[in-house]
Amino acid sequence: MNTSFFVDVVFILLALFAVYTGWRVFRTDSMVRASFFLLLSFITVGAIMLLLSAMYLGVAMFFMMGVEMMVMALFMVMFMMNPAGLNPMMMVHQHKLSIGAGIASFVILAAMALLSRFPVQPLPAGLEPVSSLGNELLGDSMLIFESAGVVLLATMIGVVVLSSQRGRFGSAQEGSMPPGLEPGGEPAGMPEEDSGAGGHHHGH
Amino acid sequence: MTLTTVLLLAAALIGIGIYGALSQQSFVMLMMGLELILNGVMLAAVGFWAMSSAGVPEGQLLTIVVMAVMAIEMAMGFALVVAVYRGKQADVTESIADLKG
Amino acid sequence: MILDQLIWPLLLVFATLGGGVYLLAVLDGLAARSFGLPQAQSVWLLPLSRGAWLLSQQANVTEAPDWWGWRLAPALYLTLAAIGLALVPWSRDWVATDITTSLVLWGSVEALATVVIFLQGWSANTHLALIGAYRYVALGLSYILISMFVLIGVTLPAESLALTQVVASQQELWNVLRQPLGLPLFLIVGLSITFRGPFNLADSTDLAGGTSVEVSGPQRLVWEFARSAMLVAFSGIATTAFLGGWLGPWLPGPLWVMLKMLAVLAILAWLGRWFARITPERCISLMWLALLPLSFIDLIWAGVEALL
Amino acid sequence: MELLALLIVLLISLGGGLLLQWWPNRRQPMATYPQRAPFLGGGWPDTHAWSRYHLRYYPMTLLLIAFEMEMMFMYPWAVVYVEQGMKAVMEMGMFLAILCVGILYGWREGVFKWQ
Amino acid sequence: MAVSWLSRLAARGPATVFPALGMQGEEAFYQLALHPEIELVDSPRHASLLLVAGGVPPELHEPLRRVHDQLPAPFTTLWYQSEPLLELQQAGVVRVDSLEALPDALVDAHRKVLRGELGVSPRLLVDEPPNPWRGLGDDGHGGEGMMGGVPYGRPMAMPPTQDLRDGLALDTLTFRLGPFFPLWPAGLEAEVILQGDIVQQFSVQSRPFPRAMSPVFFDAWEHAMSIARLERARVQYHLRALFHALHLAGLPDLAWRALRLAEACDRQTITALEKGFKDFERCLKRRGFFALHLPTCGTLNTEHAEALGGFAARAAGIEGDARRDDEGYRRLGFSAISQQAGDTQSRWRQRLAEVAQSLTLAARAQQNDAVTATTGVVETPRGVWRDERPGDASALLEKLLPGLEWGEALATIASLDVAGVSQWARP
Repeated sequence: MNTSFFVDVVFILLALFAVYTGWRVFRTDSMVRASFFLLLSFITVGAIMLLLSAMYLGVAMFFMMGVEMMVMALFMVMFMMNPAGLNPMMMVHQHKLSIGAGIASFVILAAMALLSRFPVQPLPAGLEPVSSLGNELLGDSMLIFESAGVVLLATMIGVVVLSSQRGRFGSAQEGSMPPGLEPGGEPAGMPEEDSGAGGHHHGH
Repeated sequence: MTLTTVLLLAAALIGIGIYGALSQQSFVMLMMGLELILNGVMLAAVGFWAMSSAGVPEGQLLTIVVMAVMAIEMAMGFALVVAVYRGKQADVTESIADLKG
Repeated sequence: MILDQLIWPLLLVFATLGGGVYLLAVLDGLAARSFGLPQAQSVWLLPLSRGAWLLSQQANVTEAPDWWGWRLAPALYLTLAAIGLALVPWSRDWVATDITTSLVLWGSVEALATVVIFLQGWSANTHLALIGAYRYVALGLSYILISMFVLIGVTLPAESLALTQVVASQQELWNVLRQPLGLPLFLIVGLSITFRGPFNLADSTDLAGGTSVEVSGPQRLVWEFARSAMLVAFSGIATTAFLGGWLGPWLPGPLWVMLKMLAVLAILAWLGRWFARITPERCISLMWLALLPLSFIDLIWAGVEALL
Repeated sequence: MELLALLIVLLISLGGGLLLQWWPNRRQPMATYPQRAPFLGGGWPDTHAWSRYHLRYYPMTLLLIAFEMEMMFMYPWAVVYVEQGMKAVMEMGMFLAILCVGILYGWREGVFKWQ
Repeated sequence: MAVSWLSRLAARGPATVFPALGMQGEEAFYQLALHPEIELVDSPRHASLLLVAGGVPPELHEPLRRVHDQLPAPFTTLWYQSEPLLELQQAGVVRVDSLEALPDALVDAHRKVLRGELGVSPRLLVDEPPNPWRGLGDDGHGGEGMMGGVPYGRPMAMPPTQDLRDGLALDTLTFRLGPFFPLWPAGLEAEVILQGDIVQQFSVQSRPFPRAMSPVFFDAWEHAMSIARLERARVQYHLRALFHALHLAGLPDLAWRALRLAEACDRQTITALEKGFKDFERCLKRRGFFALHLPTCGTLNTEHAEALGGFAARAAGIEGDARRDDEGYRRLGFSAISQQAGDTQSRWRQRLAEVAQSLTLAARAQQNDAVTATTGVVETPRGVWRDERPGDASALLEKLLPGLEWGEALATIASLDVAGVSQWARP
């Protein structure tokens, strides 16, 4: 009885924190903070998953989101004007509509959660979440597993094609020439063969 | 901690996510909204798995798939941002000129 | 029961955290002496006087820092280190946090450490600190894959993600011999996560201290302490994953763990002083093009070995 | 119980870290503006350091996200590896093949360089 | 009392010194770097003492005040062969003029500062933000709109109009670095524009202080001089330069060894020096100074290499060496060595090779007491001194550094000697 009360208290605190951080994401000026608020929201949800005894998924949430939000913050810094929110700003459109849509969807989903009756089938006692997941991945859901691998490979190639400058602005070798001293000027300070970039990726 | 409370939390996260995804002008912030929606979806999936399905492995699988979708969405989204920025030197879904006018 | 499951392991965790950091500082001083650097006073006193000095110094702030990040980053780094150390099993029964996925949780600690170190440099809002922060992220996002592959190699024979099982699976032969590539690769991860020696991209000398260039006083003390604590935690995980954890004759389990941790720390202190700092670009190339393929080989080796 | 221990560790170390930073300095006045200025060896900056910073390794980070996702599948796989035997070995082959292709392709495109 | 106990413990540690080097201050710097009880730090935030070593010209007083004010309390300032700032002269300044007394004075000052026995340096600059911001702008924090105004006292970085390597135009960071930046030549002040961590523009604002050479070179210019002594001085010069590069590389113990060898140049036997240097060089290579740390960029083109002369030119394949024309050297079998690449790595290879060569020459010269034959020309470590001493070459950094990553740029600066040769010899 004590344990379950304790779990409830922790759950409520975590839930409030998850909602608060999730809400702060769109209310903070600093884009980097926004990504880290989102990370906090993910981490608390991961902690709730741990409470729900999804040991692997909860922890996986930490490391997946740690990396993803780090990358998110990097891209925020790269591409958002005023990334640190030194000046407050609100970059929103159709604001009222969005608030309405958000509240409406919450109400509908909450009503569904409150009104419908779900079967109560707790986890069986001896269940090992990780190995059951592993067996599923190598058993019935092999196809999902395989296709996920292929899709991820496609993603890798896709991101490289889209994000590296090769093809659009000449080869990577050319791209790593130093910038000119003036717009369109000659690359500065380096001889023709660009020894600045050559030989860096080997020689270990 | 019951299934209902977990689902309520998931609903709240999805609601905030929908608000963010609809209201934000910047593409990167829009993606944050999407991520928050998926966050709620994952939580709901785990909630069902833990409390209402006697631990069928598909519940966990669903969560992982959602996570994969999220990762792919992010990677491709950022790659697109880079590509678009190269072309236009701006990342905002509506152009900056519209904002001033 | 609560004594065995909670009190003793927790006491051990915090005692190791404090003692380990002090011993690491001493080991580092000894390493410096073995490299010929003169030490003004005894290496045993130096860490203490340094700590006392930092405690009595004024803590600096920058013009417009990210206040939350500025205050929280050192403490969060320390927290991550403590969580990492809490995962280490001291003996079959004494484990502070014996969850079934403790190995993955350590992976998360590594991932979040990158975030926290970035935050430390970012929050200062000064030039040199920012460069250090961004540089470190390049490293932090690279070493994490190597660490994961190496640790997955360890789980194969254990058939579990729990560190206790990993130790149990080394009853016959320690993983350091069974998977010879594993420990060397993992040690590199250890140097990276605490940005020591060749991988000191965050607080490097060419940035006049990088992410901690503007930090002084107690805040710097916490940061340095956390940095050492993270290495102590790392040595605990390395001991568990590769050196058979509590296994060993004659002595009680916790003592074995500590001795092995000390050995790992000594190696790391020495390694950190041996190599010159690598340039960031070479670092990424090294990680992705040399060490990552090596960790693939380690995994294949572990897989073949586990099935035989 | 395990999670309780984790929570205790988290709270104590976070609290301890913050306390250690706050306590010795609680009576210190705020540093002066010249002291707070960025250290540039006597030089001074024109602007805040926060800006749209040109990261030179951004394609690598995107590659990493895809890699990371593969790892997500690998942990459950590793647990049942011995149990599943040959099937799991095949899987490992596929994984590593995909990752190798990813690395090779990225290397060919210069992803690991300072763009 | 607990606090006094703490400060007494703190006072037992090494003295942490931030050196602000003025003209001819480097002699003190090298002495202190060898002292076990003194720790030279790179950031004033990590120091309890500010050491102003050497004369600071009046136009650099303002930067000096800035550095002075950046040390966290408690701290104090020591002036070595330097005139204290006027406003500090009342505040019980510590002046030290003899090199022998300097280390002890520093250690003593450190202890006293931590025990609270010494007056703490006052702040020199007015406590006000770079631009007033309180209560201004849209939200009372100085900012206007999205990017405008001076939030918290400074404007925001603005997008550049130029670049770029990879088709992305992101913000540039403009700042002035130096003249007391400890990781490059003392006195050098430059306006740096960074894009990411790549140097986009580098313009020298004030030149590095001229460096004092060993009196041996001055003597050799005037009259015949023992070659052995000349070569020993050359070795010492290069080893001292190596100290900075090894410090940058994160190899403090090797840097210390380099300096020890440099100090031993005057007194140790040549054979001992040769052996010590051979060990040292092997260590250098084994520990990744070349393979891990030194970049293969910062290549000098022929024009710059010729202008700079000396080892830098020889590293770029230009075989100019005044020693070839000297009868005394010719008898010792001297022939100039050179490298081809002309980049940072090859410059250090060249310098190490020249050190080894100098030691061999010195050994041979010692046996038959060889002296230089020509006067009016001397090959200093910095280049040929014919009619005038090698002058300042810091302007070439403006051409050399753009396009380099930050660490590469600093390693490149450390591999060059851009400071001119002072008209005064080292004491």
